Amino acid sequence: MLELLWLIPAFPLAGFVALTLVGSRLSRPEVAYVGAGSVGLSAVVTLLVGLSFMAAPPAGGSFVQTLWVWVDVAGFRPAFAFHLDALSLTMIFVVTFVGFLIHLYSVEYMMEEEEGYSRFFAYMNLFVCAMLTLLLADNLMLLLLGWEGVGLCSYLLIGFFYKDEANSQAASKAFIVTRVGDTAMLMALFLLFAELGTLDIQALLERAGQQFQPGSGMATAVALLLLGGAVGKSAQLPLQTWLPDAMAGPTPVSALIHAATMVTAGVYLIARTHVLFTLAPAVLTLVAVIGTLTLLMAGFAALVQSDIKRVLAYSTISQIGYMFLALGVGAWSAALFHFMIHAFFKALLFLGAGAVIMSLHHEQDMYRMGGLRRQMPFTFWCFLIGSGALAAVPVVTAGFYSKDLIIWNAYNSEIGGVWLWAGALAGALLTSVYTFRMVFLTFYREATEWVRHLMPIHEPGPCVRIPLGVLAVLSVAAGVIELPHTMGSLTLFSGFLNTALPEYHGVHASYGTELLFELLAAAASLGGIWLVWTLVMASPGSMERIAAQPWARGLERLWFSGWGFDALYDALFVKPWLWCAKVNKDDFIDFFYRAVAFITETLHFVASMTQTGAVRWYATGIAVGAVVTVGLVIIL
Amino acid sequence: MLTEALTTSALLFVIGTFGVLVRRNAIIMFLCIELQLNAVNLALVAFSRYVGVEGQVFVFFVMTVAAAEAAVGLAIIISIFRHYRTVNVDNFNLLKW
Amino acid sequence: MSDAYLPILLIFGVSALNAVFMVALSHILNPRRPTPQKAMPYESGMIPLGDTRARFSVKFYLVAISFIVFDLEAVFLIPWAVEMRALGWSGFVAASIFVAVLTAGLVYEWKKGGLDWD
Amino acid sequence: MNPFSALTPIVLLGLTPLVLMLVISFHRSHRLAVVISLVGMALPLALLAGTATSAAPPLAPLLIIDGYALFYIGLLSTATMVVVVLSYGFLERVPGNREEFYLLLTLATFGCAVLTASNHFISFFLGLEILSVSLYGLVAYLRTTRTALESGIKYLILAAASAAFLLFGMALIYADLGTMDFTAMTSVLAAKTREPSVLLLGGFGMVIIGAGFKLAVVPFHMWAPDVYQGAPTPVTAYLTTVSKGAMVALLLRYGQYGGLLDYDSVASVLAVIAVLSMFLGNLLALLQDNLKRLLAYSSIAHLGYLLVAVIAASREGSHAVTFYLVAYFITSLGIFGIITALSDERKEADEISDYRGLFWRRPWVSGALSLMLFSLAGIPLTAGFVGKFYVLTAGVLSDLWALVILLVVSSVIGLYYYLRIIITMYLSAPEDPSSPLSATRRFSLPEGLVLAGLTVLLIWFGIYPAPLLSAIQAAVGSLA
Repeated sequence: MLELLWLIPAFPLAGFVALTLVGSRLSRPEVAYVGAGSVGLSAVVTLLVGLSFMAAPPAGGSFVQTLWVWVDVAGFRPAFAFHLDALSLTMIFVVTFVGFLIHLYSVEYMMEEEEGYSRFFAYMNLFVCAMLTLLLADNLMLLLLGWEGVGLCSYLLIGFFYKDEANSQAASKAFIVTRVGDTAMLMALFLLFAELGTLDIQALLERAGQQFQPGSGMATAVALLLLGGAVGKSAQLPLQTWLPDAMAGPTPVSALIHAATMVTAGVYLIARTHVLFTLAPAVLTLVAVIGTLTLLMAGFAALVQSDIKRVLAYSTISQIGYMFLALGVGAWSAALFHFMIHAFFKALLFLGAGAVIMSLHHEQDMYRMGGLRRQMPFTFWCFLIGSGALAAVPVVTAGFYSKDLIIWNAYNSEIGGVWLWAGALAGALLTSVYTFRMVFLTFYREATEWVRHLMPIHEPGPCVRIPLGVLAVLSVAAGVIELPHTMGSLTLFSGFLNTALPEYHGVHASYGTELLFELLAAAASLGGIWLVWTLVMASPGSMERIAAQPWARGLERLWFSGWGFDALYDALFVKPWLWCAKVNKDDFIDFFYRAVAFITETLHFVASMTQTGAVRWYATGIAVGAVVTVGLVIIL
Repeated sequence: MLTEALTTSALLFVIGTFGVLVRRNAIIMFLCIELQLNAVNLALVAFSRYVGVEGQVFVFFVMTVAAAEAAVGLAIIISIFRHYRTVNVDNFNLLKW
Repeated sequence: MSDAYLPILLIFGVSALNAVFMVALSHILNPRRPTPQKAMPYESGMIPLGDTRARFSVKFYLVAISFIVFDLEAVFLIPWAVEMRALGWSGFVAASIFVAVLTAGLVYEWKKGGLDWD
Repeated sequence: MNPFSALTPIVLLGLTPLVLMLVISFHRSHRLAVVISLVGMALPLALLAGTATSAAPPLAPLLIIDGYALFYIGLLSTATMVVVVLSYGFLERVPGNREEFYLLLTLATFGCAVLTASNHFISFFLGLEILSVSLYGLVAYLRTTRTALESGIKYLILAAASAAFLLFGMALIYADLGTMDFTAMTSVLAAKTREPSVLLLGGFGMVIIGAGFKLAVVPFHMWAPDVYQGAPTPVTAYLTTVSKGAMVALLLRYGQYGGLLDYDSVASVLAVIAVLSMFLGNLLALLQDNLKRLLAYSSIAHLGYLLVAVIAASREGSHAVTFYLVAYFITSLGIFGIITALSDERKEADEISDYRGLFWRRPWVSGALSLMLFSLAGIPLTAGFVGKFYVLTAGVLSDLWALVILLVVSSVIGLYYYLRIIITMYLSAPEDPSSPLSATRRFSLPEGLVLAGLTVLLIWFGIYPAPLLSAIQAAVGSLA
């Protein structure tokens, strides 16, 4: 069964090729069958492969399938090879299943668009293929191919409605900002190949363990550069600014790429190269700090957004911050657990938001929504479940188990401590506040004028409802595969992942403390919901009163703009850069390049003079060349 | 004797080469190329006296090839003359640069 | 080389030099005042009509081309003919193939009309 | 085993023009001529599979049919088949007799096959001249077009003159070594201990001239742009690929047997030629506006790259040369194929300006063309990249650092003009609707299939070069 592994990325690739080749000639249902079907097949194969992997785990906990070697020269031997272990299996499981559900959803969602139906599915299929390549890659070369591939697809899909210039600009912004991280990662690759002489990930990690001293400069440099790549792709501080703007893409894209899968590539990268990070403890701590700061920063920013998708975007940044925090404190499996649960509920939330947006004729402003609970009960319940999971409502949602694990580990780990724990807990409070602010604004309250104008509002069709339902069930039920000590201590998930990632060892573990901390986390979640209830529902207008305060207005503006990072970067990088470019328009370096161009062109014209078109001139050329050649051969 | 033969044939070859370079008439240029080939023939026949029969056999083939080349060359030159009314190669320079 | 032939070589040389000397001397010494009439080719006192170079039909070239190709046949056939007995049947087969290939060319030329004068 | 059965592929290739000639005499039909030439090229190809494993001993002193020769014969006759398919569409739109074109084409390929299998100066010269003489006819085939005639006479005079140089070189080497047989040369050279004589070196120099002319490397390159531009486009494709490929195959074999590359002075001269070709070729192409001319210049540069691997000459070098050649075949045939297929009765699509905005009218064609240009420029994931990569590796393994660095530098110049063409295709289409190239000509099915096949191969060998490489390794292995 494991030999079927190559089929998993092959199906979406075939879908992409088919759609680009003949997509324009297919009818929409045909496109839908090809587009969603290819990912569905790949999900089925993942299931088969996953079952046989778990039934009979291969020796060493990993299965390598080498398709072919690209070139084989002087030790440089990049292969098209896939590496399946518990880590990549978890990831591809999420990508194919959530990916399939989102494709299914798009079948209906994209039907409204006048054009680009097959283009959309072609890009989406290509994305899934690239993402799977990234996850399954056995060497960094192939991983880079997937990494750049998902970046490209993200760019194409953010700018999908390219006729609006703002969308194109958002796409460019995403591409350029992540490129900063990609450059760092590329440098890491060069450095690793130069130092260790291989790009094969497993061999590389092994050699790194032997050659690098823990805490040495080289290990720190490599880990820092890799972190740079991860931070860019996963929209963490300081490269988080692109993600909110990326919401310009169609909602399924936001769900698939900018919530569930691509943005977690950074998490995957760090987990995949965890040996390098353990060799650089300082960087690992930095990962935790970045995670904590990001989750707080994004949490505050989400509080004041009015666009429903931007709230979700900031919450994504914040939740990935949790994953980074978990990675930073060495709780590898906790990070992956949160990744999986997050993929379920965040996809659910985006799809739910998409359903709302769709029925409100592309209205994304929450202040213009309201009272949708009665109009769209199914969507409401699904959205509510997703929000519960996001806000980590205790016991009943999966989000509680995954997030609580991280919060507890932030305190309990050797690297962690009170500060990280406090940050994570504060983040949890913020999460439930902004989440339920969103729920109350959208679904409760009186229906706004705009909503009344559009009544009666219909529930979406089956292609949208099935993914919502499935994801809602998962958001509730998936938590039970990993239960804390206080609740029965079930470690199915971490036990599985520990075949690929190092086991987590807590330090302070005492039953009482853990219980206390869990209660605190639960209190933060529920307290947040209560707070919003009092502010939004119990006494309408109180929010406006707070917002009217001068200090609050300043804060709101700061948070609304995502802590002003855009303005900061604009002032710090873009403007000085443009200024330098303007000042240096005629500088020496330009002179150099222009001189090169000038000389080359001059040489071209001089050389062209020899092509006179006269036979006798050519014959003379040959004769002179003959004399010189023979002369040189004899003399030299 | 080998040196003399080589010198003669080299001289003939150089004369032929110069002919190709300085003459303008395509047919004469072609004749000069034939002269080059025949200079080599002379050398080959002379060498084969010392080192074996291969040289002489080669000469047969060279002669044949020269004839074929002359036939095709002449045909092309005729076509050119029909079209341009001249065989002066300096007039053919539509294609350049 | 025998010394006996030296006088003959000398005679050849002297007569050649003599001829060149006389032609060159008259060429150097004579006065040159060309007029169009004088520059005209001499055709027994008649005013020349048309180009001196007679144009002949391009068909001659075609015949010449055919001739060049086919007369080379002999170059390969004569060595075979001389050593026919030594070469035996394999030589005969080789020569036959050679002639057959040339015949194919001849057939082509015939059908194409290359042998027709008109 | 009958020793003649190994000769079957070459005999069949030789029979093809003969059969064509007889058929044309009695029944003229364009389609029939195409079919006969395709069959004539495909039959030996089918037989190659049977003979490839039998390491045939030299049957006649003139030819040696080893795996190496068979590989190249297969490559060259496949390329000829592509040219035949392209020629059909091309000749359909020109006046006059069409059938003789295929006669000359198959005859030229027969010459190439003799070249690749030759083990003797006689077969070397005969193969080369069969090729050249057929090419004179092909280049000047459109005998009512001035440019075709002009390029015909240029090619005729210059090729004949340089063949004379080659012949003189052969005579000199013969005088020194006393043999014309490649295999015998190896033993004579091995027995030699003293310094090489002037005769031998002079001979080598002149052989380089003859080969250099066919390969169009500096300073024997000047004919190439004029002839490329004036010749019918399928013939240009043939000149770029098959004619050069056969010469490279021979050069490798002669280099191996004849000791050409064992002398430092020869290697230095070849290095100078390689560097000059890379730079001059790329410089000349830089601002060229005629696509066919530009490709001639680019071909000069590419042969310069190829010479680097020839100089490296180690086993690695021969692999690199052959792989590079295959990649170059695919790419060049593809580009010239697209030029041919886009041209119509009114206009040949050979100006870069004709391609302005092509993407918006023919996205598929311009996509394929972009891929091919990427391959020429050596962008990763195309066959051209892998080829260039192997050439560079061969250079590095032989410590030819200066050459390798110069190769990379000149490739950068090359990138400029390839990108220039690509950008032109993606510009907005010219406003003038009566622009000469409407590019509305639909590709015929065979044309489309061939071009699609070439594009697929281009990507396939760029991503998965291993099978081709192992085939090459097996073939070149038999050369030693």
